[in-house]
Amino acid sequence: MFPAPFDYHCAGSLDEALALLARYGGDARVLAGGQSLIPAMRFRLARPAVLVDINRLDELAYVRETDGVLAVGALARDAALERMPRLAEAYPMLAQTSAVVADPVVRQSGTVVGSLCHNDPAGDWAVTALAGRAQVVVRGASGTRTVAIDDFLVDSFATAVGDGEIALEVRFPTPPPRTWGSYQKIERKVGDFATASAAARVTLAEDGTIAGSGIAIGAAGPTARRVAEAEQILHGAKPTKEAIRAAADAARKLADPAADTRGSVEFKKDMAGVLVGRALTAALEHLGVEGLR
Amino acid sequence: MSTTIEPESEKHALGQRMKRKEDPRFLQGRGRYLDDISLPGMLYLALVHSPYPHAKIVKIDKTAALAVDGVVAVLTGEDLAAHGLAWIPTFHGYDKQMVLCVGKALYQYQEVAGVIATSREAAVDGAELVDVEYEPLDPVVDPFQAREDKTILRDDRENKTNHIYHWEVGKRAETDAALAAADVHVKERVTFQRCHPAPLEPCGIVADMNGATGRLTLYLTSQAPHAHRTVVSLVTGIPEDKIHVVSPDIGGGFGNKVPVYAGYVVAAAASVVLGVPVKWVETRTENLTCTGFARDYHMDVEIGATKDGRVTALKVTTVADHGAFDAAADPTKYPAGLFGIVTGSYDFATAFTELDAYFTNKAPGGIAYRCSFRVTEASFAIERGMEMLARKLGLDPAELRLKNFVRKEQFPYPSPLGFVYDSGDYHTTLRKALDLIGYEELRKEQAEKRARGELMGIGISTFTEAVGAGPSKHFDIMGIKMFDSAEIRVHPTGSAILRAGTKSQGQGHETTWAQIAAEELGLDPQNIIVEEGDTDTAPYGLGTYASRSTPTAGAAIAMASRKIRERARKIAAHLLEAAEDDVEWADYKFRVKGVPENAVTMQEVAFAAYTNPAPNTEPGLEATFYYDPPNLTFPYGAYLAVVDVDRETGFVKVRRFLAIDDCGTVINPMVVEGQIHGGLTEGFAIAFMQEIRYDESGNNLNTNFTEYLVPTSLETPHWETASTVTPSPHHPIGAKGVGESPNVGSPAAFVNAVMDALAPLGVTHLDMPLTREKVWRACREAATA
Amino acid sequence: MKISVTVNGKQYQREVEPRTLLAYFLRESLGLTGTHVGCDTSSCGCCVVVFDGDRAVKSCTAFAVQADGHQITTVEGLAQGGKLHPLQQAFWDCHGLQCGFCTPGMLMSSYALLAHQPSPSEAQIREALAGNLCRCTGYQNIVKAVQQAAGELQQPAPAPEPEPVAS
Amino acid sequence: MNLEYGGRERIDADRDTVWAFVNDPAKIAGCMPDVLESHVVDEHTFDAVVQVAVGPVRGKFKFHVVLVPQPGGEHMDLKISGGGFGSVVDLNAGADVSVQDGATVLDWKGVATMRGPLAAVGGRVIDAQAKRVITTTFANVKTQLGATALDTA
Repeated sequence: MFPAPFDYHCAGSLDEALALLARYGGDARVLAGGQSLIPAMRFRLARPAVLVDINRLDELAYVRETDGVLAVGALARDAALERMPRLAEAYPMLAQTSAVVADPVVRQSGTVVGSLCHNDPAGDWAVTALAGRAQVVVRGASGTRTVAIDDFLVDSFATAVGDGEIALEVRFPTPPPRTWGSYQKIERKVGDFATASAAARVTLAEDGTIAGSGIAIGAAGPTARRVAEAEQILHGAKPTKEAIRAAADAARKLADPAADTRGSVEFKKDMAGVLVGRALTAALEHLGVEGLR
Repeated sequence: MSTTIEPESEKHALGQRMKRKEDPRFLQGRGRYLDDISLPGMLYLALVHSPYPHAKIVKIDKTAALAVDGVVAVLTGEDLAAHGLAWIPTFHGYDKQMVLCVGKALYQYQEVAGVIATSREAAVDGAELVDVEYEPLDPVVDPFQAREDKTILRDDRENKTNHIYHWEVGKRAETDAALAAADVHVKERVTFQRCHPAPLEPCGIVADMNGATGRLTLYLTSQAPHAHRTVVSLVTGIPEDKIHVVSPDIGGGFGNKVPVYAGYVVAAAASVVLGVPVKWVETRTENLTCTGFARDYHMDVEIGATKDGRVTALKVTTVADHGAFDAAADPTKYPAGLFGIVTGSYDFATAFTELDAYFTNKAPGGIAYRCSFRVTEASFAIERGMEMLARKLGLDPAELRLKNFVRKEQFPYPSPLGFVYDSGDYHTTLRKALDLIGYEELRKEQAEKRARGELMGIGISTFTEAVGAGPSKHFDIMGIKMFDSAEIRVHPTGSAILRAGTKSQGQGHETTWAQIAAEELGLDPQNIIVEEGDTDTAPYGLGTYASRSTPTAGAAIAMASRKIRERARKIAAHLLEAAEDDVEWADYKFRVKGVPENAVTMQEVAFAAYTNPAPNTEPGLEATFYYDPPNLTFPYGAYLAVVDVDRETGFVKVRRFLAIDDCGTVINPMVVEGQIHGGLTEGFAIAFMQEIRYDESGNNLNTNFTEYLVPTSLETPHWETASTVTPSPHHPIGAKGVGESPNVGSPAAFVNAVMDALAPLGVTHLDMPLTREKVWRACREAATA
Repeated sequence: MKISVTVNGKQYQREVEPRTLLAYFLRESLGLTGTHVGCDTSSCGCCVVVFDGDRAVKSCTAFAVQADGHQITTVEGLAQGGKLHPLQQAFWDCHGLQCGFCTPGMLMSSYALLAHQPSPSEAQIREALAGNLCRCTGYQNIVKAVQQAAGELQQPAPAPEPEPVAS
Repeated sequence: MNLEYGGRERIDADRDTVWAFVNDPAKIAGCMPDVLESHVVDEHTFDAVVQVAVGPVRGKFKFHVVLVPQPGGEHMDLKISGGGFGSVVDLNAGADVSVQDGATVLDWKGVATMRGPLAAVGGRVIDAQAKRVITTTFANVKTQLGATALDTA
């Protein structure tokens, strides 16, 4: 299939990109990795009148760690994280996510920020971003704002990024000491969207109780969801089989997936629980907790 | 006796792991596939498809489409009717099918109109704007519902019923009696889901009507170029000499490129009407929604046995879903293909099988997807049945099979359903498989795991195929007998050109065909060029599918070579100044009997054939042979799968898979292994993920590669292979064909393994594909039960 | 609009429509038909080419205009000086291809992998090739071939005499 | 693919007003979100062109809407058939108007059937959109009636 005609503008600077978006408003789409947009255009489901290509803005192709956050620029490809030395030690949840998004070739073009902006209900990055308490930096004509990921994910395929705006970077707080995380995904095969997915991050206190956690599930509603109840259950609790089971059940309860070719509502709800349980177990075992199986 | 062929001398071409001669061009992007062909002034065709599975076509408005810049023409069913091309006969000629919808759409995505334009993009722009008004009708998507005839789908047919045909073979009364008398009895409905070959290269055509010569050249993704030319001639009335079909390099066929599709006909008609070349290359969605699907058999399998585990009778009753037209690709006299192979490798005293086929509002097809006609369905049915019987008897499934195999001294073995199996040694092959995989240890490990509540399974499939259609007294397609052919010309310097009626789609004929001829002629296979696929130059043959190439054309090549050898013997006698009877062919030379040093090579003979021919002999050195096989060949194998099941998520991990194949004489072990790896991977895909599913309102749910799941290098297991060699007694070199065995034999091995894993939960059968959810549900229901 | 792109070391300037997909630009404007198209959903990987020496891109999921100013390597650019690239040689030696349709994409994805990971494990190769579908080989011989090629490329000395390139 | 939706609105207006409102094609048309153009065909029918915009999917959908009031003035059916993107959506909704503890209650549910590329490729995208269109329509019925009710109070 072949896309419908459109006007193409390759932005030479961020200001130029913003000006173009301001000019064309809702008729324009930003072209970054294009791995969701271009197939949609080939089927003529997406038919933007204007594409604003930001692939020349090398200044946005960064992944850098500064004052307590890992900042991922709008043009950083999934593969850039995947290949980043020591990411697995410093940001395990991100490293595990970066290895299972789409397929390895798509990851060499697809971007982390682009995935968040596309906000497919079954996408991967939104789940990890929720569990990791990420923030998204959005810039428009009216200036720059920083949006908590929970507010960024508005509805399926809808985010806080307005017409004329660009999401510039996503910021993942550096995990505190005695913290580990895990991303778990069930997919029918490599390249598929998640049938179910879960991200969990736990921090242990000196006394071995759980000081804090971030837990989220994907393919479980219009957007990825934070399992706040599970986070509360774990707060201050001893890391036990029982605590994990309770957190997993909270995820089962919260999950509100749509049935599709990937599975029934019943199956997906149960998988949300199973995966939250597995993510927590993996994280806690890495932190040296035993007797969880 | 099972032996492995070892090369006897460096000259020995047969049995060598010779690297493929076709590869250098593929490796450098120099292959020439259909879409690589571009002709001056060529136009592009895009098709318009019905979103409805069943609807009246009220009207089609071309205006907006014709107004699109670059659009040259818009064709509808009515336009084709004017040229007598609204309908074409189906594969075996028992039914006809619409090219473009005439009055009605009978399945979702059926072709409604064709837009011809100066670019691919413009053609799609135009197709978007063809305004079709539909009046939706209730769809019938379930063959069991179609059977009730509440809605008649094909009012164009004389018989106002959705029933297409009834077919049966065997002894009904005797079988029913034996089943009733059996100590032990199993019965289960086993469904082989609708799936699709989905070769990576889509189907396509470049049709080029040359006004000056009046000749229509069709570059076509065709597994059977000669058959296609004859069909086009019969349908259009264009004399066969005025039609030239060229099948270029093909990016995988697997049966998908055997039938004739709407796009071909519309492009050809457009080229004839417009007098310029027209190209159509289908989209992946068109490939999956419109072109030949496979399987969709619902089989009730019934086996009777004595309490000590001897099988006594087999009955299989099948409902077949053929979709909107009866376009199943089967030989004329075999509406259900070779389904009679359903008694498999086992010595049943009596058997009976019957089948009824129905129309539904689904895409037409029923092609031989990487298998001989309907042999995959049959093998799956019997191998699942034997597994269930073993469970019921409390017997080890390997033991049950060893108890019931046809014994090697019984060959040639007449099966109760009418085949005569050529050769086999089933016991040796299965025992070798059990040893190689360490069956005993695996069963021990399984027992320990079960004690711990873990789910591990071992699955066996010991299938027998019937391939190589086939003997002309039984096999034809639209009347054309299913022989095949070869033509060999040895050049003066001892190199040669070999042409065959088959058409490689990745099987490596350019290499293996050269190996056969080289072996027979004592020439260097590197100096034998192989050509296929051009109807102007290739001898007539019915093409490559159903594992028929080696049994038919492979045999023809050996026979043509031997014809040449006989001619060459005369020349050799002349050169050796010996009587012809004193000249023997040994160690790839002509020698004077008793005086081995007195010899000439084929090269020397070839040179003489052109420069110094024997008196009163025809100069030159070439031969043609049309081979009509005396029987089918019956390749077989013993496959073992080992799986672990995660009961929490339903995930099945295929830990090991061992395939032992016996395809008779092996031409090129490297190519054979490659074929087996590929076939096993497709079997794996069908067992666990591949399905063309329609929802209750007739929507196709698997219309592209995001939903029709092809396993990647990560999901695909590591394959272990080995072989036994039991040559075919009636094939000139003893070869049987192998390309499809792994796809025929493996699905049952995978499913049997998973069912074995779930046995402690009391699960006896699940239909493919074995998705996580299906397995998860089975585990959970067992837990709550 | 006008673009300037370097493909296999050769510079081209062409006028293209923005909606022209890179795969069709390579195949039809430049006549480099080794890059194939097997799907519409960025799934099959038959169209993979390499951007700027180390980035594998599905050229059916990129617009030709995006290639402006980039260095593109296609399967036609692998063989050098009449000799097959070690990857091509290894695919041939190991029977890593059958119908040949997925082969260019497989080669280019492998090429990008080795640029980042000169001596990958079998697991790493299977992961890196999971964006390319093959219906013929079951991947096993492809994985073997990539391992062999990685070994060859690690050799300081030139690889053993490769087969001459057939034209 | 089939998608099921449903909802319930409590409306600050008397039953007859609500019944009259939901029987008026012009008024219902006015409640549909993102309507680019609409025209009433007869007292039970209207056509509307709706702007679809979910994520990357943007385009126009043509809808043909038929209101089928059932005798008794308590139940009505809506038959919505539409198309766009070479795909088809048929939506059959039913609404019950009843009085429960003083307020008028509008209970509705609908089933959307989707065919063509949208169902195949855009299913998850369009599911959200279809849900939004129908939910917003009935929500607007409530707000508009609520508003008029207040005005006339």
